[in-house]
Amino acid sequence: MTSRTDRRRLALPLASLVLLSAAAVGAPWIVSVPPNAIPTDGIIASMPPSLAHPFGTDSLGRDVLSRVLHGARISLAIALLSVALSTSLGAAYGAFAGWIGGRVDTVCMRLLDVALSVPRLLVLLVVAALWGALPNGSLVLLLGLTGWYDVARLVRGDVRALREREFVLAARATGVREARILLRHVVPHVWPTLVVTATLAVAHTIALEAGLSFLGLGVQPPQASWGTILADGFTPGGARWWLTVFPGVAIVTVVLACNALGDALREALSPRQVAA
Amino acid sequence: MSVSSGATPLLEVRDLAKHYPVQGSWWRSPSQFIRAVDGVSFTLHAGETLALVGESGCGKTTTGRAILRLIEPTRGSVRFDGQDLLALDREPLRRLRRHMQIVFQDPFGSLNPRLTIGAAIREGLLVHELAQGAEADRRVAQLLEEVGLRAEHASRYPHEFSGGQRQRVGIARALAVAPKFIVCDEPVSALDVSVQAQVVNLLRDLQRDRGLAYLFIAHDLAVVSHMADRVAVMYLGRIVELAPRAALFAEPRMPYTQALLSAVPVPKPGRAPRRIVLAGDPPSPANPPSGCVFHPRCQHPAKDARCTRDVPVLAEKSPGHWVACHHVDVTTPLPPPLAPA
Amino acid sequence: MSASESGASRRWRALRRILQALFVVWGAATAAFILLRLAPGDPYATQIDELPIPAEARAAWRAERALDAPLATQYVRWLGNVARGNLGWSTLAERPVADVLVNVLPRTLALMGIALLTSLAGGMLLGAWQGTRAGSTGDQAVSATTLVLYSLPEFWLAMLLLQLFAHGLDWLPATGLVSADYDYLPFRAQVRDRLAHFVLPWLTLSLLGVSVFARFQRSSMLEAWREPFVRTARAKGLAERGVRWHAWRTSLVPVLGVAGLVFPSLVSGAVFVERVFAWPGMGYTTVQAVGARDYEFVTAAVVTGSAMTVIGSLLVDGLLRLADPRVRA
Amino acid sequence: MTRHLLTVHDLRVAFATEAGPARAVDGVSFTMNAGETVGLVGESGCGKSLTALSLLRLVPDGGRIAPGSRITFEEQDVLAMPERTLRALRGHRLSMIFQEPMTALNPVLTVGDQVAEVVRVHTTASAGEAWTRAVDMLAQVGIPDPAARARQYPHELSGGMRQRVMIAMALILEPALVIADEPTTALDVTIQAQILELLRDLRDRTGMALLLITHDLGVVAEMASRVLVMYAGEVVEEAPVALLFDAPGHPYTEGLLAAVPTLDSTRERLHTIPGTVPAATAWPAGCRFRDRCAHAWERCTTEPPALAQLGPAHRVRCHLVQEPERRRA
Repeated sequence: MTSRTDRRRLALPLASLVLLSAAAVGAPWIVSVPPNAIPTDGIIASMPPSLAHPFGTDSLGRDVLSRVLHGARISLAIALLSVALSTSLGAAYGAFAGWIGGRVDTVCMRLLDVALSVPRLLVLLVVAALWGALPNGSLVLLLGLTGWYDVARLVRGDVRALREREFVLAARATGVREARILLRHVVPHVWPTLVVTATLAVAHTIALEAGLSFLGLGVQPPQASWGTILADGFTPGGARWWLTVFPGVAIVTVVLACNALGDALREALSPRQVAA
Repeated sequence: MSVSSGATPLLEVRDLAKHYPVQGSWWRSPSQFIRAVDGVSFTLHAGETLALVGESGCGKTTTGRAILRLIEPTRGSVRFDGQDLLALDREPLRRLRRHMQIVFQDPFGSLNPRLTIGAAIREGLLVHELAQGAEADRRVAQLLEEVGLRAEHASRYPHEFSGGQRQRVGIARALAVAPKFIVCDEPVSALDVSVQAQVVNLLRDLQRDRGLAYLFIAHDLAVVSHMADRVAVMYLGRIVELAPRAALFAEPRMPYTQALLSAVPVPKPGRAPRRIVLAGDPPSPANPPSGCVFHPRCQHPAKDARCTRDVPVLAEKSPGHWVACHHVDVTTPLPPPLAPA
Repeated sequence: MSASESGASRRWRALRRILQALFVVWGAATAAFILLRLAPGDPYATQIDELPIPAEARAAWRAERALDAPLATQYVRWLGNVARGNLGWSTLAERPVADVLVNVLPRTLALMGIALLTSLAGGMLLGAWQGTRAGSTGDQAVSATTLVLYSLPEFWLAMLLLQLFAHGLDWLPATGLVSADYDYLPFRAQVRDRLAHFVLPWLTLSLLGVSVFARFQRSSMLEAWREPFVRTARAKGLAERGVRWHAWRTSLVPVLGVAGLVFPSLVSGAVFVERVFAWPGMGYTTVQAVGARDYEFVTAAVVTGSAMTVIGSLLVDGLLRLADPRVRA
Repeated sequence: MTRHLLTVHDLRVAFATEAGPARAVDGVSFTMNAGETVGLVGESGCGKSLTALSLLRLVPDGGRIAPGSRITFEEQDVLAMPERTLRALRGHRLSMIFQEPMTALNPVLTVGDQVAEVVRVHTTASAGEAWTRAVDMLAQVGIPDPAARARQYPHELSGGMRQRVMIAMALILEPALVIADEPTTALDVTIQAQILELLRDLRDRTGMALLLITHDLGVVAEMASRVLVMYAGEVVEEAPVALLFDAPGHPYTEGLLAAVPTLDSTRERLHTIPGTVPAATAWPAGCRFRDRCAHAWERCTTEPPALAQLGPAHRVRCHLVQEPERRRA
């Protein structure tokens, strides 16, 4: 089903994601220093990379490599869970509106217009302002609840188009029950959209969560996350490049890999490849 | 097949209509309708083929789908095998579907690209609990062979087949539930001539062997002349002429039918008929002309104010030959001489 | 088909579009109100409850703001205030929210507007160039670059540019709207100073925007390039330039469609970028307000942000109408 | 010796596919005289459209015209001429009408602009003059109220009107040769009748030569004076139209004619040609029709037949020409 070039384009991003996830999962075994350990004998200050601390230390003397790896666990977990939530929500909403059609669909879409017009970051800022520091669980919930609009729109479009396809009519004419038509003839054609948008959404959510944490509104210190490390390194003076570069590169690697993977999946799963 | 036999017809369509709203929105009821189908009536007997012909947009496809309730009709009645289809609830309708099937025009769109053709054909058997497991496999193999494919094709996907083969799969899918009646919606229009002939012959053979009734929707009059027992000509959502095949092709009465028949290019050089070339395009079904829908393009010499005012009813002008025209009794030779003003 | 009829239906369509936009803004405002009331406790608690004043004074304060009225009454009142432009009191600035907005909003609008124009222009040129030579080395290099740019978080790109151009090369000022000595500068130097401070925020947003539009323009051009009318253009004897123009003109339609959807991300981009460069626009002020628990300002920011998005997509709709005769009435 | 308007000699076009090279057009040769109407018939995939596109060097991406192919039009070598000369030819001396007027016209430009564009590319006419000529031409192809219609977009016209626009575009500079690729396939039969009448009328008025590509034998019978039948990338028969229909020489032509349903036939069953067209990547050795042919014998599997003279103007690619006794009843 996938050609050789497709597979090649999938391989690199997939490999980097697998590698990074492995590093995240294996963090406690890869680095011996705990992420929040403040040196008892050393210097409580931010130091550039050295043999002992390959990524340097932050302003409290904590090991940046350890914090980046442990931060990966949190960043990835939050992104994956919230995307799982938003994708399911969006798919359900979109499929419902698209399959029912008519006025229900129109009302659903108007509501979606409203939701889409409120910049997501502003909603997150309001919630942060009102509720203050959010535990990670609530952060997942919040990111999930504000991230499903695009999926809903795309799935609804797909489902509406599929509803008119002749093989769906043929199934209905045969006397197949609606639930079975949805499951067997519609869902398999929506999958590629879901997989692609979910992959791209992971990229977006990683960046968004890092941004929120950077603003001090996401993952709360002392917990390590890529955004909080970046915030620590961000001073008006502008020194301490290691606090900007290492977590930043980690974020960009994941986001880039997800985006590249999404692009490659879109090509590989496009109906042209299946039908022709 | 006798046209006016006294037996109860298998299918009886009365005043069927489908109007689509235009310019509607969710707080305002639509003010204008596209009259895709606007009062269509006919009957179809078991084992008979009625062809529904007309040009694109005349409502023939909508008629076919509305009869099967793949599109909900706006009004009218459809009696199938003694039951009123439009009054049926979802579940009884679903169960009844095994007796009436459809074959689509587009052999690419009518098969789910992600299902093997075996699975597509089995689906009908499974949902109507006609066969399961090995028995279903056997039936699928049998059906594939009946439509001229091979049993081992069952495990292949639609894209592995040519257009003609896919159309055979579509026919096998429809046959799986052993229906009495099939709507053939332009089943050969997308096919090349040599393949088209194969599928036309297949449909005829199946009708003979299984006693099927066809509603054969087509725009190609030549194909229709090979398939149909009776022919209904549609224009702008209405049947304007309905007659036994021979009568319709030999002696078309309605001016539109005459023009339609004369427009078909004949593959015999130097023997082209004297052609009636209609002016302009068919009007929009959102805004059909008053009176006879054909009057703006009509070439009939006796065309008069009545044509623009009164809707002509489809009336039986000679046994079995129904025409919707005010002036059909004024016999006109083909083509009509244009009277000097 | 008559001209007057289509004119009337066109006007009706435009009116309907504007009504829809109003509905959307109303929806956003309602959502903001609900969020504000959903918050744990009384959002005004910190403002008033910790003040060493008598309980009656507190009650009077609340009554004055109708905070003791039923929720529905509060909602109607609040909506009325919003409609009249009374967006509340900013505790951070100690001024009406509307006053603060009048100051900071134009800056952000200018930043977003100019960045959007550069993004569109740059992205369209780049993408159109790529679309006609898909698969070439040049196309692959540009695609790789735009993919990387597209994957950079706004704040991180801003930090890199800050580090490079301000701290490293010292070409441009690092932060703020103007330099400290702005008031003492001659007029031309003032203009130059303002522009110098504008460059980095603009550059950050534009680089990201170019990558977004280049990617869409490329695929849209690629699609148009395969359309039969491109072959017709060649068959007419057009030179490649003319053929490319045909394809580009058609490829604009989907790209403009996308432009209508980027406003929310443009808003969040502005928030991050203003924060990094401490450039006191709407975004920077909102972040400050969040830190200071300035509820009414943050709520107003949501309503304003939504209104900006809605107005932006209305404008894009207008452009789309110009570009695509098929969506015209 | 008369000078031909068009000479095609040993035209070969191949596509690279995953299954190897597809020899879609494989050694096509024919000539056309000024003012002549030639029909090129065959079923889908036989290479007839590709042959037509090759005449204008418009072979789609991935396809290549093989060296050794020669196309001479008005005594110029089309395949060897520089782009500039070729462009001057396209749409001016040699033009094309495409099948699907909806996609072959640019959806975002007015039809008047698209017709006028031809004039502006090939002549020194001003924009105003070109527009006037375009409107005039639209009137000539039977478009009512052409001045108003010229300002409309393709989607506002019916299929028949769109095809008239295509014809206006192709004929406005009175080319010596017009290639019409399935010009009526997308149209209803009554509209087809209008378009065929228009083409006949314009041909008689301007004296242009017409290469009519179609799968509809009825259309060929009505329009052409000479017919080329293609099968599997080759011309298998060439004959004056009356002769072809009365006494087809190739079993494929014979089968095709028998398979066409007609209005007056009373046959129960249609004649069919068994099997399907082989894939262009794997043409059978010997005669490409042999697997579907009722007359085939050993020679047909080993030796590819040449296009042999059967009568004065009748050429057939079949071994039966030499061994007519092999023909089965």
